[in-house]
Amino acid sequence: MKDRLIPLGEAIAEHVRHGDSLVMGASLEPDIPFAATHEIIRQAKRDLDIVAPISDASSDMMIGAGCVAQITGAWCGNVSGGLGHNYRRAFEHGMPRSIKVNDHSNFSLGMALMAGAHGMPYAAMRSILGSDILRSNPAFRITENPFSAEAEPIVLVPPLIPDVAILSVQRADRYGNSHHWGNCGLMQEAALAAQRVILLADEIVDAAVIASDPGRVLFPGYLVTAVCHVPAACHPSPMTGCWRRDNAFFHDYHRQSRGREDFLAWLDEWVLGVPDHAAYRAKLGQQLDDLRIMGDAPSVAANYAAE
Amino acid sequence: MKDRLIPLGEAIAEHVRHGDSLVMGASLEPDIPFAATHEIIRQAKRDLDIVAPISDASSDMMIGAGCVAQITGAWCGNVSGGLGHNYRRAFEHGMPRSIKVNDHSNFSLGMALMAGAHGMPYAAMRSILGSDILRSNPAFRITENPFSAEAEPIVLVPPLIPDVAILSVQRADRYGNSHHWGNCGLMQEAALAAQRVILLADEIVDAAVIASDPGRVLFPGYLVTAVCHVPAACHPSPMTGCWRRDNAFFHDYHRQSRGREDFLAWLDEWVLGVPDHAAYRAKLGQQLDDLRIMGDAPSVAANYAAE
Amino acid sequence: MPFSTQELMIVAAAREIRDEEIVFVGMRLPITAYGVARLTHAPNAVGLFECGIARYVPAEGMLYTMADPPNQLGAAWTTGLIQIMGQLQRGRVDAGFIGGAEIDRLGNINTSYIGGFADPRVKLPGSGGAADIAAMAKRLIAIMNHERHRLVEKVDYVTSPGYLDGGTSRRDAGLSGGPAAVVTDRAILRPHGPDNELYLASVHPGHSIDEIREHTGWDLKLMPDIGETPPPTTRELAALHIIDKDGFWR
Amino acid sequence: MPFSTQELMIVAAAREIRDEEIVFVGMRLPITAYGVARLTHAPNAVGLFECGIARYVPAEGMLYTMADPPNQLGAAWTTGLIQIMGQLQRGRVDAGFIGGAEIDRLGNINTSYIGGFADPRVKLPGSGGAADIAAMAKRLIAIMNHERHRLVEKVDYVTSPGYLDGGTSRRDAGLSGGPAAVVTDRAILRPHGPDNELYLASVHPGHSIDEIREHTGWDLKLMPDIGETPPPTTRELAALHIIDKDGFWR
Repeated sequence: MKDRLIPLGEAIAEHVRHGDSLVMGASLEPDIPFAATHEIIRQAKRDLDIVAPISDASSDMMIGAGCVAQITGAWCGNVSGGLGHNYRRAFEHGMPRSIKVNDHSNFSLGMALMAGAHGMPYAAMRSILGSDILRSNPAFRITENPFSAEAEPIVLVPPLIPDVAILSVQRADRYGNSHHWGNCGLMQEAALAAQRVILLADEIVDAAVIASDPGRVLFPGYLVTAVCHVPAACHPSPMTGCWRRDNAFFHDYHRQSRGREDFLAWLDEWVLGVPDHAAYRAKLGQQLDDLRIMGDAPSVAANYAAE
Repeated sequence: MKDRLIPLGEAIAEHVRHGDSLVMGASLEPDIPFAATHEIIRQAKRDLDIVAPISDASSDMMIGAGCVAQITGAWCGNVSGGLGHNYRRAFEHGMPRSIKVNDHSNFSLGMALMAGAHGMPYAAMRSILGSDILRSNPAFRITENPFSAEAEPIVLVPPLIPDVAILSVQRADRYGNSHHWGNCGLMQEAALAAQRVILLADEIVDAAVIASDPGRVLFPGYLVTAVCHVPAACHPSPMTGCWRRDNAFFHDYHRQSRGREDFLAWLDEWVLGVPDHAAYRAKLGQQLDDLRIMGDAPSVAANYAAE
Repeated sequence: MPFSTQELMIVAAAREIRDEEIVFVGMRLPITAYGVARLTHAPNAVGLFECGIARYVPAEGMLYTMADPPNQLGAAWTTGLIQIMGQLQRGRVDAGFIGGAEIDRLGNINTSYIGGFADPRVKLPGSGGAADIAAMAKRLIAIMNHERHRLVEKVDYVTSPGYLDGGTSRRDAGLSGGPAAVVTDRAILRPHGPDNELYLASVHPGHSIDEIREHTGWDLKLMPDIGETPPPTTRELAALHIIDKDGFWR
Repeated sequence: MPFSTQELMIVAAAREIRDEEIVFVGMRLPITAYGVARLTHAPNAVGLFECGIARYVPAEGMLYTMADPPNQLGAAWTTGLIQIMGQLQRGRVDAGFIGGAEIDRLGNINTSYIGGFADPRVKLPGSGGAADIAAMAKRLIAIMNHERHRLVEKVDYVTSPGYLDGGTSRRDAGLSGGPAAVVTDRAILRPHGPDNELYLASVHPGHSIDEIREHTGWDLKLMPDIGETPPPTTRELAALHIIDKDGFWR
């Protein structure tokens, strides 16, 4: 196994390119790799296509910082606050630049990543029939089900193969093998579909810990391009067993991103003026410590013994 | 949650009907619910369509006992011995009755069950292009990829919705919630696709054991029709952490099923002359005890604490 | 026993869930309604969350999002989006709850673009899973504030299909199911007639038909069996107070 | 150092695996070849098993099937068939090994019907994952016993596509990749020329070209650079003896 552990700054510098399509998280509300969001903004990556079922404040920040050309997703806003102010400014007023939105539903985006993950030419589905998503996003095709005796409209969803999937997990070894638990949204599909995977691990553990439970592995280590050790990379989003959600932080962001000037001040304070995620954690201080999950609700063991 | 724990004989009597399409296991070589195979033979179920990527001795026994009208699968034989003698006798000589084979590859069968699981009108794939499977099984369609600029042939696989999936797991609670570990083949797809699920649990545990690790759940308990407590239901196939493979038993079966008369004697000895699986286990005696995995290689815990 | 408007809405929504049903519950009012239903008439209902969670018992502890740690702990299943939403398309989901910025006379819901998608005045967050739930659940229950600019004659953009253009148009589009109820802070509307137009079915206590029609953006017709929404029973309110420990909805 | 024919076949197969490759290894000879490759020139190869297993280090302990408990313990990933085989269709799998009852001049393999499917003389077990591996792996390595009735001019039924009818027919069918080597107990054959016909590429020590042609069911042509299969090196045999503790292949 190859040692893939490198600093986050290096991983973003080497493996995220201008114009890349990028999955940031993909488990919807939890495990959003905000640490990578910040680093992408600091490194001024440009023209990104953000692929996400739910695109929370992470996307809104990158849009406001001018990194994003397109959102390919089902929902973009701020789960705590509702609308995403940068998203609206970019879409409605082209500020700081105009963005294109490729409308999806959660399930159509899931089907697209699933098709990409398994090399399917496309996914056939029914779920967004009747929706104007089929009109505003020309990527879909409506056709008849060839297996149906009666006329039956169906939707064909082309596959998505993101350039990079950036995913946060509770623990990984330095070779890219990892455990994730709690809901996983489209993490598996994103990892299997993407050209490159950057893994942010809350904890780096011995390879034996991961190998003790190959059933807890969501995607294999050999598909991982880089592993980065970033505790609380998900802040302010939650991570099962590790971090509670910092709802106040989301609300503050929502309030301070309402105006462009205030957003830029927020960005200076929390991203551009902070050299790296260690400094971000230090800046949060007690606020972060208070979010750390201290309880213990362990899974009952599975026995993998062979003899 | 509803109590779904009933004896295996009752589960097969109530929930498996003549003519049903039936998934028996679906994780390929391990966790094959042979206990249910025996019960199906004892209850003389007829005209079954056995849906399986790999159809091991379990299918061969049911074919020899005259329960099977069709095999929808990718491989049918005896993993230890090679050819399945009853399968060949039925297919080549109509003995004890003729059977139809609906040819698949492992992946095309997987795609068919996946499409069934998620309500997709069909699955589009490339994996069996060039194979005569496309000629011998008229269920598939070859068409052009509408998303490709150049002519690109693809295969459309219609969904499979089995009437019943019979699945073996290491542990379950009486409400149908369960944990499975080790490779799972198409178990999840089969459970999500099927109309009814019969679960054979090696051990019945308290609901809190299953609830301690919702990430180890392969399919949800609310989709399970009946739970049966059958230790070593998988014998002679293996089950991770519980039972090693009884290779000698497979070989004996292979040898004794070579001739029709010998097979009928084998069937009398091991199935028809044995009232239930408890008696089968008692008959195996020390041979079964020797297969029990006694070692301990526990998974490192995942913490689900919320505070 | 006194109750708030939101408590009435929650109880009215809870009554839409039947026992043993599989339900997409979402956040806020619906997840609370699900808890009330389980504690009263639907003890065997199952709640699904599109992020990849199925639960029997509602979470203990405050949830800001459906994926917060308390919703993971003790779940029936933590898995992926495809496994959960696939059940919708597989036809297993009985009911789904969604909200929306706009709903129209035929139950179509917009959460995407105000002013049409070509040149919109306002860009809303989009579908999330709402389009899927509206298309694929056997019954859709929408929860809205009852304002004239929200209950409109025709939405600018159909994010989540209701009965589309009425008549057979939903069926022609390849869909069954459709909106079964719209629970607002003033009333409950239900589909009626060949077009499945939303009619006034039930008036919340303290509200009048005239007032409700005034706050509806189309000429709201009355169900033949129109009635008053029964106030929460003692049992329903007691259940709600067990779920809503902190009195958030009071 | 002495070696058996099967040991030579295993070593020859191991040499087909390159470092860092993702390989479908199957059972019997190939899984042993994978172990030898990892211990010699391919320490970063990954082995996939279609039942739902990925492994770095080969299993310790006797395996009768790929899903036996020793192959689960310490795996890199235990998962489903779709997740593993999907990587094939996604184009990530470099090489796959399969066996077969019959192979023809153009590398097509039959494991389904002897005598054609309409009225077969013998019903074989079928594809399993072989059709998928043959269609989707970048390189296919077939392992066969070299007998005249197994290496035939044209198979009755193409379970696993080789170069089909030669020329552009494999590409026309929508496939890339194809057989890269056929390792037998007498020789190694490789595709050559515009039809990708299987030519004699390497003769195992102790065998002759005439004998090999006699045991081949078509007019076997010779590669321009035909040579002798190098016997296992000391290092390769040592690795093999670490994997094959009990001397099963000796």
